Amino acid sequence: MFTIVDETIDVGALVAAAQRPDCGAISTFVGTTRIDESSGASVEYLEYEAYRPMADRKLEEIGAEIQERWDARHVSIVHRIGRVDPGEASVAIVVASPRRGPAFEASRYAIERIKEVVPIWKREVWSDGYVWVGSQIGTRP
Amino acid sequence: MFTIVDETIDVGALVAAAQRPDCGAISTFVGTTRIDESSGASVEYLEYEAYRPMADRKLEEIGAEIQERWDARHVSIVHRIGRVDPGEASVAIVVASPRRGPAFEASRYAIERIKEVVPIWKREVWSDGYVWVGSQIGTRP
Amino acid sequence: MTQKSIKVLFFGAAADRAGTRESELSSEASTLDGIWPLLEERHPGLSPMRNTLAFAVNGEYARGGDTVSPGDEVAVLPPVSGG
Amino acid sequence: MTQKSIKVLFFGAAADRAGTRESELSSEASTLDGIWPLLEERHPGLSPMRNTLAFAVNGEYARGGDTVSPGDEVAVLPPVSGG
Repeated sequence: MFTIVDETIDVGALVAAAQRPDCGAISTFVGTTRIDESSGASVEYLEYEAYRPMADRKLEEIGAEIQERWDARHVSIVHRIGRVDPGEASVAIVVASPRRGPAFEASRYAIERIKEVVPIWKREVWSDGYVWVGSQIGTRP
Repeated sequence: MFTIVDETIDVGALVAAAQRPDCGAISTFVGTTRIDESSGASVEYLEYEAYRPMADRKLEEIGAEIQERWDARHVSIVHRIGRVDPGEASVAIVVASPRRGPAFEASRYAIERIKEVVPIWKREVWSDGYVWVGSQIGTRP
Repeated sequence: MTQKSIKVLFFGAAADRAGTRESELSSEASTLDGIWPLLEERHPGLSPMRNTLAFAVNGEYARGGDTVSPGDEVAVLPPVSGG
Repeated sequence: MTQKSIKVLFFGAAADRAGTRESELSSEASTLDGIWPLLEERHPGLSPMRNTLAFAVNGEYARGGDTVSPGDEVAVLPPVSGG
């Protein structure tokens, strides 16, 4: 499953769907909203937007790349958009493989590729405005 | 949390417990019972046993090793014993870190260390007997 | 004769700088490089971002020399930051 | 005077080969290497496994020269296969 959602990601259900008798390993990566308290003032939440359906298709392409490179029998990637509060999951990647090496490598690959090619953007929303991550453009004073 | 259980592992709950506002990455590894169909006859299930409380303590030590080596803010390891059916989880490792690199590395480290030092043993149970994995000793004809 | 237009979508910081999320260009068949001056003229706030932007035509990444025709959808993409 | 014994636990394939999961040795203070002949005599099926076995004393890995005293718990551990 490769999809973009605007609500909480059910990681347990994604892992359950990946459990297969022909696989011995499931590597899951969950990206969560991190608040860097060291920056003094504090980010209240992140807000994601996507260019759909291109973003959906790019997630599917990453899944296909993984199936070409590794013996991955199940791959799912779910990315959330809209407001994501601190500690909440913005993305979940689940890869099942017969063996653990390929499972780890493929899930790591997926998150790196997401950050390279999937047309999704996040902005940090502060009490005094927002900043687009990566562009450093926003409304903060 | 570092624990040995004799029932289904609730991976979703373990991930939820790892979500923290100061972390942006959660890497989860789930080991599942894999049936290698190529071996002709087929394994019906795995049966795990542990030397407790040494095994519990070794899981805790692996958690401490991880906290020493990486910036891991949350580590949990749950290993199941008793009968584990095909596709079911025998072990779950969850590591939360501010950044994804350490999260991936630490969860990979945990499963490698478990396989090296934690006094847990599994046997493959076939229709015609069993075999202790690693020792190749059992009751099969 | 009806003249179809080129639809242009802006995302993230590019939408902020363009001051809109969507625009229509009346242009003959051209290239991405060919329509950029039209976009810049209409949305001058985009100029400083030029070097950071990527583009898609009809939902696939495209380069400056790639063709854009009336009826196409062009997307103006700042550096992605998903995950 | 009561003589405490050494408690010996067997796991996995070692329990199969010993024919039991637990045994008591009446021995003076000794070492793991020192009590091995007693274990082998009582559980000859263990002999072929000798090179694959690890040992714990009171729940911590121990080596052949490490001391074993009456009251201790010794565990006979085949190659672990958790995960």
